[in-house]
Amino acid sequence: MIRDQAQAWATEQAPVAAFRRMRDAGVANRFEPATWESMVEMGWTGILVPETYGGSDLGYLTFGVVLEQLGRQLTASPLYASALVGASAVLLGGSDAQKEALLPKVVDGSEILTLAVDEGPRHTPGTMATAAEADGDGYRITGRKAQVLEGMSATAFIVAANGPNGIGLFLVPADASGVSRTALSTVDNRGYAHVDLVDVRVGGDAHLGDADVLEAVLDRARAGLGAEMLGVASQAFDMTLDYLKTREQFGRVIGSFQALGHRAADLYSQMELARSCAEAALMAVDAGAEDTAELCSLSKAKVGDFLHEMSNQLIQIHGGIGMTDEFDAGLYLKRARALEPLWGNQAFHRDRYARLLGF
Amino acid sequence: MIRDQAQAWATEQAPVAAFRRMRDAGVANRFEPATWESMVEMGWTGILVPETYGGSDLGYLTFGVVLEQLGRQLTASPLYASALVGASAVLLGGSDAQKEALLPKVVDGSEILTLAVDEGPRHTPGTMATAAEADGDGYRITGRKAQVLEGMSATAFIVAANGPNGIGLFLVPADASGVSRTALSTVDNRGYAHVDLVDVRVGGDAHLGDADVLEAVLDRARAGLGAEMLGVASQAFDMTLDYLKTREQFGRVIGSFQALGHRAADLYSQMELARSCAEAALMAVDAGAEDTAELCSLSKAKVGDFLHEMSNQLIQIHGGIGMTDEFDAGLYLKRARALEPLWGNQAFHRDRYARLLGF
Amino acid sequence: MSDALEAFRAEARAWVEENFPPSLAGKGMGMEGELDGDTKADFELWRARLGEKGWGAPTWPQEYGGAGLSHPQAKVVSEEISRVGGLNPIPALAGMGITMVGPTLLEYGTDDQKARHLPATARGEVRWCLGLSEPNAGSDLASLATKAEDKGDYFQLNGQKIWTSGADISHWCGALVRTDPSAPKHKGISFVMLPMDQEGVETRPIRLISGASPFCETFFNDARAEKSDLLGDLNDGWSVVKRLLQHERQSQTSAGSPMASAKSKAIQDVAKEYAGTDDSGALADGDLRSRLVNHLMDARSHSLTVRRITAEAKGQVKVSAAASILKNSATRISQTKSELTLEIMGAQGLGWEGAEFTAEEKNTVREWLWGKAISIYGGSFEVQKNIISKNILGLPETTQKG
Amino acid sequence: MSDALEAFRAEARAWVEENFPPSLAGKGMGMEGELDGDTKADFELWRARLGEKGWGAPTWPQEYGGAGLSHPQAKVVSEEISRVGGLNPIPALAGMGITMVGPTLLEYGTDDQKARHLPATARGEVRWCLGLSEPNAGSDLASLATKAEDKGDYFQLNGQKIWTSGADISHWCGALVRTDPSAPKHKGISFVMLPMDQEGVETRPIRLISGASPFCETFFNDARAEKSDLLGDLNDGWSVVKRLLQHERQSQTSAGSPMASAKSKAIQDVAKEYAGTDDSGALADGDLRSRLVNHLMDARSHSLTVRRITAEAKGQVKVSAAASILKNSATRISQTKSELTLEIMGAQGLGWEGAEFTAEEKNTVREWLWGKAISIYGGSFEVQKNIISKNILGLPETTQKG
Repeated sequence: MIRDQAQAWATEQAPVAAFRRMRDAGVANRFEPATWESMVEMGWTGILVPETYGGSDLGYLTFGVVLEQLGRQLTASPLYASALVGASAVLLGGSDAQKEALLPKVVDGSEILTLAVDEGPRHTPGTMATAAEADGDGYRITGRKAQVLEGMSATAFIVAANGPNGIGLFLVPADASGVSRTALSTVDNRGYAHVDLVDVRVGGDAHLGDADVLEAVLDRARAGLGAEMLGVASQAFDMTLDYLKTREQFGRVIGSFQALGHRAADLYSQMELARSCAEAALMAVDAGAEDTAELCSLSKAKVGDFLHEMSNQLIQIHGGIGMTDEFDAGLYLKRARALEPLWGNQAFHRDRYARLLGF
Repeated sequence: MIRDQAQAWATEQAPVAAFRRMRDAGVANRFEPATWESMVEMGWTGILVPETYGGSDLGYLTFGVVLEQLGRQLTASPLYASALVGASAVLLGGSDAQKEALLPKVVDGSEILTLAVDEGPRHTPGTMATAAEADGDGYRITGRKAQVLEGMSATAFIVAANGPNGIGLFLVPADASGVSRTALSTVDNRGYAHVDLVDVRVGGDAHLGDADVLEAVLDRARAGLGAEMLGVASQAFDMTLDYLKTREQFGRVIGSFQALGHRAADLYSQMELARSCAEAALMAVDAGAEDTAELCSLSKAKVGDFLHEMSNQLIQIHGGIGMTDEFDAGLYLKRARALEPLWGNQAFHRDRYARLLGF
Repeated sequence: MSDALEAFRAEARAWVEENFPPSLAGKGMGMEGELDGDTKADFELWRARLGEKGWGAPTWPQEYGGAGLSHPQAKVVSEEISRVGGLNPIPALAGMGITMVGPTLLEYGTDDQKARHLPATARGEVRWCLGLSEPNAGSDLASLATKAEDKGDYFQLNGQKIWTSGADISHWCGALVRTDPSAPKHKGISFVMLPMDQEGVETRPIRLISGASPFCETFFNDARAEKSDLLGDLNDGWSVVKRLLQHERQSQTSAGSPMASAKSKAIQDVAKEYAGTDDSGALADGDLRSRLVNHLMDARSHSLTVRRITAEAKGQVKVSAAASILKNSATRISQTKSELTLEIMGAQGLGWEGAEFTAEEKNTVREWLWGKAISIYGGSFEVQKNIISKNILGLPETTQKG
Repeated sequence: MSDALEAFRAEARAWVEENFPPSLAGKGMGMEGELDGDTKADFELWRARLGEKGWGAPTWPQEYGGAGLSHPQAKVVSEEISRVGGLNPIPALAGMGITMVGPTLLEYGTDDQKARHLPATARGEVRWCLGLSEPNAGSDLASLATKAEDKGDYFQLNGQKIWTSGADISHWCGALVRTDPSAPKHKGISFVMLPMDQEGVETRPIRLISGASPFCETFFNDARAEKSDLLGDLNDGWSVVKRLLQHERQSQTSAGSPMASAKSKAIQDVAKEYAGTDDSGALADGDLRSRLVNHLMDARSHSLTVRRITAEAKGQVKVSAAASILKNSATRISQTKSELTLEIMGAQGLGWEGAEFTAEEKNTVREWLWGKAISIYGGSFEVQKNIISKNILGLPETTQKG
């Protein structure tokens, strides 16, 4: 089973200790090339890709299983940005020729895609300043995209811009003339970059669909991120439970204090409820269900709430040791908070859920 | 001190058992005339009224002390509606002649005033359908006022209506031609009525000020209600603490279970914080402070939150016995919820507080 | 959905369409008393047909009055009945019989006991109550004091039970009694069944804050329970009751309120009606909107969890450990829904009686008060958290069980 | 406000206007290291003037370096310094000296001890750290293992302390040590003071998740503490430390973050800047707005409570019981503020380094991480709740102290 494979690989080959080493070494792209190569070898880059393009077409629920295990170890790589988000855009918005050109390279890791939507600190996919003007048989794109995930290592950006038919997606090679990028140093040490586009010329075949495709891609991105966040939170829960069972104070393990036992029970309940949401969103995407949008917002919001609470409790229950950089708790807290605003925070998705339900 | 007097009188002369008897007997106006007479005798109807009009002019903080003690026993009477809310309207919006005519009667209890503002289930003092058209030297008022406190026993209504200068307040005798009222049976067994006004003619001296006066009266009403609600909640807290100290399970008093001890600590903290808000609002009114509006919204919201939580915990911690009508917990829960929407619930005041702070 | 299940659905649908009296469509629960002439006869007819079909307790074996259906099939049956606006009245008519006593009898009962008790229960003809709690014991069931003395053929019961649901209208009672006073607290307890219609049993309804009296105090004064109605082994009643309570928790995990009618309005629609919307169609009260959507998300995540756990437990007989989570979650959701509905209705949400309040408004108040009981009966929040902490998470037992 | 206090304010204002170097206006805390030439000299001048005036520890007696002011007067002093955009640097320079060690010394110290230690502390010339916690003890202070052996004139200390704030830059340390290993846990503990600049003391900074290292591990290897620096009675150190911690709680009840600069932007203005407003001027993110106003109400109710308790305690020396409430409340408010600010700043609220993030953004992240410590040092939430439950509410002690 892929879960066992992912779990074994992540804990043995890419554990949180590896992430810490990578952080302390200041690796530029914020991931180890060897880690990324292993993932490609194991075929994870092809989980969503149809067999005709060299993938295994196992679907989003399976991808979620892998992302959950990677989330548990904070494993850094462009897997999510490229093989889930990027591949989804090509699958949903690409022509056969585009799929033929891009997907095999996503699978073999030679192409790293990433989605570039937001332009400021908050997620506002409905409005943007970046413009893609018709220019001969292609487009000329100008704008600035903020906090682009794996923005430094990407070989191509899937840029959301105001095109001739309203908002659309456009494929922009990272080495196109007029593209520049600035690496960011963020609290969670993941790879982000601001990307500037000045009069970037792309061909007519760069167009990857319009606003409806963007929304569908975003929902897939949210469902996938929900799985990763569930992994981060589950590991935080396990670390906390373990601590409750082993740490002694006043001559007894602290998990025997009723207040802490009840808190653990609350967190466990939240975790089970969050897991149901995360899995339901992935399954809805796989099934093309009518309520996919609702469930993706539900997943991002409920897993987000749980991760927020769980990461704070991880620190709080561990006390002083949780505050030290030497211990891993801080890494989980930082990652937890960094994932919150990505593709809309809980408030964004509560608002969206209410709108989808008509109030 | 008036606190000791109020406490002694309420616990001995008008305890919650008296409220229960009154409820079970189905007293029409929802209070006992004898209770009301005692309050008049003790001078509580004159707490806000200047000495020239037969009162003691002790201010809102003092009135709050009395209301808190009455809240503790759920003592039913028109004291709050008439001597705090009604008197405030006359004091803030009345001419000398109006004060002369009304205030001595409020003090001696022969006049029972009440404020009639809302027209539907929710508090919306900024918009109303009731109209007061200029008619000769007076006004002609038509409209329906909902859930008017002590609406059946009131001798005069202070009606908010759209007058010639926008929203204004108008004094309408209960026996004026065109006034009719319908008693309501509510969960907390307090006196409420719907009041219908059809072409009610009042004189020019019925005008008691405009929108600014209404807002100021409402803030005084909220500050006073905050004190009463604090009393209801404080009594609920005391009942709960007492139960935690005496009820045994598994061979020990339940207050020794850490989870319940911590909950009591949380509730105590909320109570102390709520008390600060309630007292600050009353003191701000007395001092004519600039931030009176903010503090009155703060009081209604924070005391409201505490009372909501405390009344639920009262039931929850008492377990089965709390669910029986024979025990008093249900009476407190019902009163707690009934006071919530009056003059704006917590959501209303959070919104208002934000607007007052400019966001 | 499998083909076999789809075929079963077609059968079920045909049967329901043929047998459900249309006069009952859209009628909620608790209507029995309010039915008149023809409708009452239709109601009785519908009950009898369901009973005969074995659909009063569809998953029980056919020989004991059930239909031997799988859980997915039983779900299909209830969906098909809902589809025509109907309800299955038998679980309510049987009191604790279908949800708790029956399943426990199936596991612990002798063949004779099953044959004597189950079929009439499955037809909705016998209503059961349970005599578990006693005054001053609270959640601490095992500290019970009701004595059962061995009188040869029968036990003679003396003592008092409290919170016996529907005792005043029940035919039979399952009671936890002390059969060995000298044994430690959890030992020496037995579970007996006895008819309520006898001289030694007296019931007194307890009036609740909602105005209803669904519970009684029940007094045993030399009441008689036959030895042949001892369920499980003598002095092993604690095992029986633990299982019984598991069945109870299982039956309480659905987030709907017990009094919710078949087709109640969505809470967000009620909110729009009372609080209005802004130009974009969003609820005008933004603070309420946030809490409302949070509640709806909680409810959705709960029902997704029920579905997930059901799917994961496919074919397992044992109750999933996660059932303990669902109990607290269902309770919180149901209580939050009531509190939010009250808030939405504002001053109109406080109606007790009279024409000035709509039936929906008055119902909201009663449901709200009634719903406070959910977190009390069947184990408090705290007891459930202790169970999760100890049984699921494996945290050490504290000296504090409360 | 009384006339006398108003007169005092006029005096204070005049003094501040005359003595505060304008070059320091608007400079926040922690700036010391970043000051250059002239400003640094001005900073030193300001410190010296404040120290001379006794305003480093204004409520201490004049003979011990204070100014003998009342609490309301001291508040006026700090208001007047704020008014010109200034800060009083002495409490920070003294480490734990002004807030904790000094007040405790005033109560428990001998005249000689007060005379030797207090004046230099009040001038900001001596920085104090506290050696209380030890590894593996957590909140359970009394289980400490650091030994102090009686060597005639002095105690010889061996053991390890952890979470000693600023130990690497402090001049003196107040340490809790075990002087009688045979006595029960809470007995046999003493409180000694010792200079940090000696061979037997070694410190090792602990790097925190915020990147800062405000705490150390501190090792005593035959460290020396004079007998004349024993504070309180031998083996009665537990009383001393309880009082010390009360002073700590008292100093932590103000809801501001320790790193907040003198004039930070109101959080609602930050929110409007990042999240925008709708046509009515309300914050566009309604969900955030609700939580933000809730936070602001909590903060307001907290500061009103501080004011109320201060007023009620007028003239009382004893710390009010309600101080325990304020600790948790202040912590929660401060942490919520950080979390909300992060949320408001969205992806920009995650900046660690570099020009792509504003100083305010990066500062928010560090403050947020640093602020997680508030609920850990000086007693966790749980410990405070135990105190409230037992000492204030009079609930029986549990066997569970955690």
